[in-house]
Amino acid sequence: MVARVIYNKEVLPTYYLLGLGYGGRTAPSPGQFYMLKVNRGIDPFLRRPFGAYRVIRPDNGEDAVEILYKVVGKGTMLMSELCPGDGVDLLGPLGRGFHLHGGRGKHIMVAGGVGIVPFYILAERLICQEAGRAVLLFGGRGKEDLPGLGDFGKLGLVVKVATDNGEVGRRCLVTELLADEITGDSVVYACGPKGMLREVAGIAAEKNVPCYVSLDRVMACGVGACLGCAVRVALPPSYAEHEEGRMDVQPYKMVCRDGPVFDSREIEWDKL
Amino acid sequence: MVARVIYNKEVLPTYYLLGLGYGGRTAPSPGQFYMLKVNRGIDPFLRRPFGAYRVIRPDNGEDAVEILYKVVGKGTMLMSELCPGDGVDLLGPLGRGFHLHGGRGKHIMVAGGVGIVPFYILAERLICQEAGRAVLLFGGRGKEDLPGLGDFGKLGLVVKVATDNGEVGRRCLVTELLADEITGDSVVYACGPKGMLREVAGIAAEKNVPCYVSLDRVMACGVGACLGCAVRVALPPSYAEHEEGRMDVQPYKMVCRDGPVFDSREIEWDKL
Amino acid sequence: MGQAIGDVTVPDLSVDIAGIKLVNPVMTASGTFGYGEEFAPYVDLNGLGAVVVKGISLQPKPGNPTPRIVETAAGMLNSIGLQNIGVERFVEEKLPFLSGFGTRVIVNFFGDSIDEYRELAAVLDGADGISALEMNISCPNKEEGWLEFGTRPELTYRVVNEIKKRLRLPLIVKLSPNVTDITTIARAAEDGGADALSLINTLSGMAVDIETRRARLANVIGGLSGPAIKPVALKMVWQVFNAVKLPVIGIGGIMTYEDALEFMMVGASAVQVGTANFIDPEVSIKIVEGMKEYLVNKCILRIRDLVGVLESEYD
Amino acid sequence: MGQAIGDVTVPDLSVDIAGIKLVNPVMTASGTFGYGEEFAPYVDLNGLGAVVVKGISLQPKPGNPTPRIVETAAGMLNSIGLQNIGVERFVEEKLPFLSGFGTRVIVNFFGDSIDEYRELAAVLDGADGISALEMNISCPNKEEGWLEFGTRPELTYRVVNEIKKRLRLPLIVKLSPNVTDITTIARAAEDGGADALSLINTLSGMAVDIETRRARLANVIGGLSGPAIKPVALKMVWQVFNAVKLPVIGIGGIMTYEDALEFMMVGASAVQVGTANFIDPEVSIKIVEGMKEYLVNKCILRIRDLVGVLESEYD
Ligand SMILES: Cc1cc2nc3c(=O)[nH]c(=O)nc-3n(C[C@H](O)[C@H](O)[C@H](O)COP(=O)(O)OP(=O)(O)OC[C@H]3O[C@@H](n4cnc5c(N)ncnc54)[C@H](O)[C@@H]3O)c2cc1C
Ligand SMILES: Cc1cc2nc3c(=O)[nH]c(=O)nc-3n(C[C@H](O)[C@H](O)[C@H](O)COP(=O)(O)OP(=O)(O)OC[C@H]3O[C@@H](n4cnc5c(N)ncnc54)[C@H](O)[C@@H]3O)c2cc1C
Ligand SMILES: Cc1cc2nc3c(=O)[nH]c(=O)nc-3n(C[C@H](O)[C@H](O)[C@H](O)COP(=O)(O)O)c2cc1C
Ligand SMILES: Cc1cc2nc3c(=O)[nH]c(=O)nc-3n(C[C@H](O)[C@H](O)[C@H](O)COP(=O)(O)O)c2cc1C
Ligand code: FES
Ligand code: FES
Repeated sequence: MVARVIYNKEVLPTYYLLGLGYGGRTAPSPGQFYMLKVNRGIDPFLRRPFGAYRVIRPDNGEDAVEILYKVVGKGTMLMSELCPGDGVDLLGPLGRGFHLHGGRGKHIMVAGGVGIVPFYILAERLICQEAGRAVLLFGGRGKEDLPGLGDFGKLGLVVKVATDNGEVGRRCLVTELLADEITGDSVVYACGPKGMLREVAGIAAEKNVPCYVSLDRVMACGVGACLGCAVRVALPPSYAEHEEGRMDVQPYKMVCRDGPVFDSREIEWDKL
Repeated sequence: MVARVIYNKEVLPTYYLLGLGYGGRTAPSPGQFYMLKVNRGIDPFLRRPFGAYRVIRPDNGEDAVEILYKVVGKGTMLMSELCPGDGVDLLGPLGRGFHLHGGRGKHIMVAGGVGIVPFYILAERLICQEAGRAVLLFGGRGKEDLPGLGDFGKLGLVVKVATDNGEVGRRCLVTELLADEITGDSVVYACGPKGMLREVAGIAAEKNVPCYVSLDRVMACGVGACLGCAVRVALPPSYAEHEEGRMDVQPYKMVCRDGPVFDSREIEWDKL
Repeated sequence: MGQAIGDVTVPDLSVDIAGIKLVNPVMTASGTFGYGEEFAPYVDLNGLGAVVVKGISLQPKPGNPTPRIVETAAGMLNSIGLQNIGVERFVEEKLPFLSGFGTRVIVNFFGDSIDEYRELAAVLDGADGISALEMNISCPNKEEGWLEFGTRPELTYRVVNEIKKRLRLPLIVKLSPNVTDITTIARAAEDGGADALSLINTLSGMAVDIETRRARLANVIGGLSGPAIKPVALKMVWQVFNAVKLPVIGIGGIMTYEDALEFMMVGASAVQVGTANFIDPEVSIKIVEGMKEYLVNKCILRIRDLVGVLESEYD
Repeated sequence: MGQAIGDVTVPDLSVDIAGIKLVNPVMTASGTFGYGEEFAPYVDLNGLGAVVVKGISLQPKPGNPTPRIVETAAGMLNSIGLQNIGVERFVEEKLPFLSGFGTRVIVNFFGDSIDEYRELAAVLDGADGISALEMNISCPNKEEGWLEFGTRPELTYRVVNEIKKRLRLPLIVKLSPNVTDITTIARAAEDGGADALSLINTLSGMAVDIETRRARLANVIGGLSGPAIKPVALKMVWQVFNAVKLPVIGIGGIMTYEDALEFMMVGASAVQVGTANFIDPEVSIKIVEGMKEYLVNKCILRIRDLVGVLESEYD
């Protein structure tokens, strides 16, 4: 499934926005991702996973599914060199995204850096479903680490920013914003670095509110076949005696197929 | 030694002319070549050998060494996508080119397709040294298989063309042109497909005139270190008894270092 | 298929392996195609010669700690640790889906003792919808100090012989490349009664993260697959083809129909496509198409006429 | 070098191998750097830890028929056939040039019988300007039905022992990766008296041209080198490091300083850069520079402190 590049622009240093011809594809649900093969040939060898950032339907021009990405290595470096008209092989949308808790209380999205990606579509859905209050907490090192920030302003949700250097928003960690923001009727959605997710999960657990995290693992197939992207899950205590004897309950789930979004209580955070 | 691409243009279908920033490099002698690394990364893995076609010194603008190439596989396909400003890693000029027989008789250059490459610089030298009459015999499948033909007209030497389909010049093999052209005071220089070279060598041997051929082998190092580009040479009869006992005379020469140009009598044509 | 004999525009891609007929010689390799269902949305399973499922054991296996995969130059390392749902759930939950297609189902299986292999083979032998078994012998044998069954001819002979003598289904034995001389293992499997051999399994390898100073795989050592290993695989298939009478299935780094034909020319009667499925789910179908075109262009009537045609003398 | 002790801006890159000191741990691998002179116009040989020359035999060898090399995915196959000018001309014509540099000269050598190894080693032992010998045991032994010396522990032990007991120069034994268990060979070489081990030599492989239906190498089988084999090499270096007390030299697919450090972390005291020289003649110097920078950035004083630091437990 080859998609054409419509645009590929640097939105911040090392952050790019790639528009791919949408052409009547299945719409991605919030948190779903694509496996992209950005290069011909075998260097790099594997596909790379990228979340669906937005689907744009301009009045004129071609519909685009947008990939918002950060250049971190060989594959993303090659991606940054894609030009309009180039082909990109796209598999997806894949995986299970965020479960929408309709109506209930306060919806808090916690994003770290490029972890912002799944929240545009999620925010759209939350707003469209009038699902209570929606808040985005967005953390980064500085103002150049907050890709897409401008896009969220237009959506009309509450956006609070934390930066390490205080350039934008509060000078603190995004988890500190969460600690202030969280209420007993909150639902938390998080995407970002492992350390941040663990912290977020801890805060949510303390308040005993639902928390969904999107995990990042190296992937090969993206469809649950290779069993490479495993994460260790905490078996619910009820299973422990009854089922483990049968060795039948799998202690691993696949990020690509069972996730990338998981209930934070499911994850064995120490083994991540 | 990274050279900048100044231009890279399709001169005929599948034939390209690549101008690389010359920057005070050693001038290539006729028949010498460069090892080019056209891609970053490891696909394709090895450098590729390409002859020096011309060195252009425009009145204004940057000096360029020109590579004239045909797209035949992965490496040359990637080359064809190079844009002005891109870097190309260049090793060379390498190897031993054509030995110039000053003054003597008729100099016949026989080129097949992209085998034209070494003859531009050779023709320049021959003309500049007023080394007798210089003739270029150029063969190809049709008019789209005669890259650089126009360039030679300007040099003011005799050019005769043979094509398989008769579109340009005579409808015959270039070796038939040679059979007509060759005289007892000729020196023959040839570059092209293996079959053509063998034929040319035979015609020259019949007339008992010197003949130099430029050979094409897959190369890895280009500098005589890997011993990969070996060709079997015919040991001169005088060596046979005296030296072979010592196993000291090497039956292989390296195209990259001892060639790519060889005296045609040196080559074991059956083993090529 | 039922093509007119001699019609070069409809070449015959079918091959026989271990007494079963495949519509074409292209199968998906074990562990790279799940239980078929994972790829079913992206590939027409009916277009495949066979699907070889992820290795099955008697009991479910949780698999290795993570990380389990890492990319390498022209390949990848995996240490999945043979995670699988166990034979019981496989037969109940996965087999019915796969049997619904026109493609052959080959079940890859393994154990850590001869008893386990035997018990497992018996269960699979009784199940419906399986065309053949593929026995993975790149597994440590707990009865022999955890030596791998596939690295000693005696062990290979014994395990193959014990399983084969009770088996109804054809038995393919899958060889490990991590040996000094693969022909001795191949002959041991042949003597033990194998109906066909498949090779190669992954090469042992590792990778290090110099920032953390740790192996990139939690299990430290993993199996290398992909184009990087193709030259090694080809050489071993050629050696084994010349050493045994059994049909050979070629595996290792196949990405294109050209790769597949290289394997067939050195002696493989069929091939398996592994890691390439991750790069392009439709790769196996494209390989079948490419083969067909190649045969048409060369006016070759039957793909099996290409098996082992390598001219081994150089002029 | 003579750096101030404890000055982190001038890290100590020197290493000891087999009793000789190298200014840095980066050597060029045998067969990929000729006799040094071929690359001298492009590289400052003084910047290298050592140059390991193309394998030398007692008599000159013509080498294999052509074609001899073919590109593969992330690597290449070669069947040069150990072409070389013989020890006599080597000592007369090549050694004086190389000895003119500040770098160590290590001479790779091979034979097809213990006698030939012995005679050759004696000649080299008497020559000036050689720092150590590297013994290639991936060679068929005509006295033992052409089995390779490096594939049987008994043969390895015997040939190493016979050579070592008469040798003045340090002896590095270079191991073949085409074996079931490289640690048994490594231990045999250690028992035989080797001063160091280097690994890996090339993996056996082949490639086919489907148009001509011939092997792409005239010799059919060749040796695979380059990044493709790095995972296999790393794993074997790690295994051998854990099995013997000798210093180990890591070889296989090294293209960058990161690759080199991976080898050092799994236990290599030094490394050799092979095929990468063909891609970039200056690669070894760049690797030395990269190592230096890495040490400075991490405030590590001595490169040898990184040898074998792999944390083998995963949290
Ligand atoms: C479900 C999912 C969704 C993602 N969505 C996005 C997104 O929308 N935007 C974005 O910029 N990034 C996203 N990522 C991360 C992205 O996949 C990696 O940054 C990318 O694969 C790196 O490729 P590279 O070749 O540039 O880096 P490499 O050269 O391969 O490695 C550079 C660094 O990236 C890490 N990395 C490499 N491959 C992967 C991989 N497959 N998965 C995770 N980390 C990897 C390496 O460990 C290394 O630290 C997502 C990852 C997952 C699992
Ligand atoms: C001394 C010398 C000078 C040359 N000069 C020129 C030139 O000026 N212009 C030009 O167009 N070509 C020239 N060639 C040939 C050129 O090197 C090959 O066409 C090129 O390497 C093919 O690379 P590829 O990746 O596109 O093809 P590949 O995909 O590697 O292979 C395609 C075809 O090219 C052949 N081939 C691959 N590598 C080489 C190689 N290293 N040498 C020879 N053949 C190869 C293969 O056998 C195959 O048939 C020269 C070759 C030599 C040895
Ligand atoms: C992720 C992964 C899992 C694998 N699991 C199995 C397995 O369960 N049983 C088995 O016999 N081989 C297994 N293999 C090996 C493949 O079937 C195949 O032999 C090997 O990958 C070489 O082929 P390739 O290079 O085409 O991938 C696995 C390979 C990979 C990459
Ligand atoms: C063209 C070529 C020639 C080689 N010749 C020799 C040799 O004469 N003796 C030897 O011990 N190893 C030889 N080798 C093996 C290399 O020294 C090295 O062990 C191997 O290539 C793996 O390293 P690399 O991947 O960095 O190339 C040769 C390798 C190549 C590519
Ligand atoms: S990436 Fe293959 S199972 Fe998830
Ligand atoms: S290409 Fe290495 S010797 Fe000629």
